[in-house]
Amino acid sequence: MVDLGISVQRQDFDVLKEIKKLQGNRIDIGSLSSFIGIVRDVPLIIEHYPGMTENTLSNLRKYAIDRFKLLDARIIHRYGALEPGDQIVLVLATSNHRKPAIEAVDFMMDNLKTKAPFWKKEGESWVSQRIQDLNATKMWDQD
Amino acid sequence: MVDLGISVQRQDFDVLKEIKKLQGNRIDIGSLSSFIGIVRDVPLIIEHYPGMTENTLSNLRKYAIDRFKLLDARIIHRYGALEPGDQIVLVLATSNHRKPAIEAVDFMMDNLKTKAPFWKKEGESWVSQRIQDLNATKMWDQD
Amino acid sequence: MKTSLKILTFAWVRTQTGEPEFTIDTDAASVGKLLDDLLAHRENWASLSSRRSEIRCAIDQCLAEFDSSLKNAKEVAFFPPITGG
Amino acid sequence: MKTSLKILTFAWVRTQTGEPEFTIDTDAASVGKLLDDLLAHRENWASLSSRRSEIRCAIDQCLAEFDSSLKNAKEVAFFPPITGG
Repeated sequence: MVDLGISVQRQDFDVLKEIKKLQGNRIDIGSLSSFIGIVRDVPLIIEHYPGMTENTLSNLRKYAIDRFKLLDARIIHRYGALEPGDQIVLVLATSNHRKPAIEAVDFMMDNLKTKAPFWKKEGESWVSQRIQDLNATKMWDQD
Repeated sequence: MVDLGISVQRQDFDVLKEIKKLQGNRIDIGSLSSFIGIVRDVPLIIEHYPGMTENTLSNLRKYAIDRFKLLDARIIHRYGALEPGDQIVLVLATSNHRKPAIEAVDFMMDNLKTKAPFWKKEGESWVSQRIQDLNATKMWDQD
Repeated sequence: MKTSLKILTFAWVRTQTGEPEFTIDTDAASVGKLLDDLLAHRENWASLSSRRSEIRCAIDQCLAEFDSSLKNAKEVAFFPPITGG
Repeated sequence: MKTSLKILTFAWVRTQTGEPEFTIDTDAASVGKLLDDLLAHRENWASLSSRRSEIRCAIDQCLAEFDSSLKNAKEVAFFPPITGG
């Protein structure tokens, strides 16, 4: 089943187009929060686990919409060879008031970092997981 | 003294253009967080205190850059007559890692809501301040 | 000694007084005392008395408390709680 | 009784074993036991033994602990800690 709320793709994304798509003709959106992850300093190759990645992001999006009572949300994550300055990931959330949208983006990023099966390679070395990322994910379970 | 990092303006803004401007040719940006406030349901007229508004936003931006060790930040706020679906405010923050960028956007929005001299009018009635906004601002002073 | 102050009003303080900007000579020590003088003596300001607790102020474009001194002040603004963003 | 399982590997588990995907018949009760069998007996997997504590797993595309049962499992994946975003 294809979830149009998420996308795992090689190609770049257009932030403005994604924002407009989420907004559509709705006039009940008061807040739109976003996060863009960008390749820093050195080229990356991103590998992922096709199938599991899509399922994980789809479940994460639906859970976040439910938990934070969002109007809508979108997650896009790229894979393949990326250069410094390239966009990697986009997370968007819309809600009536601002706090849920901002928190939901934070939540989705934290969970995506430790649960969505992506692996980064810089040159010949695979990037190590940051302990801060693991701890950040755990924080949400205590709320 | 004109601060190019903030803008108080009647005209609409282009989110993508603002993102690209903040990014420039830098390759040290790993994270870009944003918040867009949008007119919900009913038309608004926004009034502000020229001079004080610019000073407040400029100080808020500089303080946030310093407190969260941001690479850069930008605040745009519109005034005048706005329709449902129109963009009101844009806050952008860039940093190496994601937490500071996300927190800084949250911080700037909370403080802007209670310290930047804007007033909203819906039809003939001036909008009341939300107690949640006041409390949200106070939270940051306890950190 | 009286000093000359520029007074600005915004939102419903402006619409209710009908005075967006004026200059006044005052010897009020604090901004709260100045507001009391305006509410008591200035035409069109009496109607704001019942909402005094909702009024906020700035001195020289910085948010201020009502017990703040007007010493060296040049510009004072009165307005409702802020509702931007 | 042995069941047939599809095994997938990613990142350095893949590059170090050189086996992105294969099928295996196993009677291992848990995914941890399956990994131990692979490390002990399968060509090219021995070199991963020193990094066993760093390896993570998924059963049928869901993150799993090493004591998780393989009952009814069809697909098992081994990989390093996730580093997306």
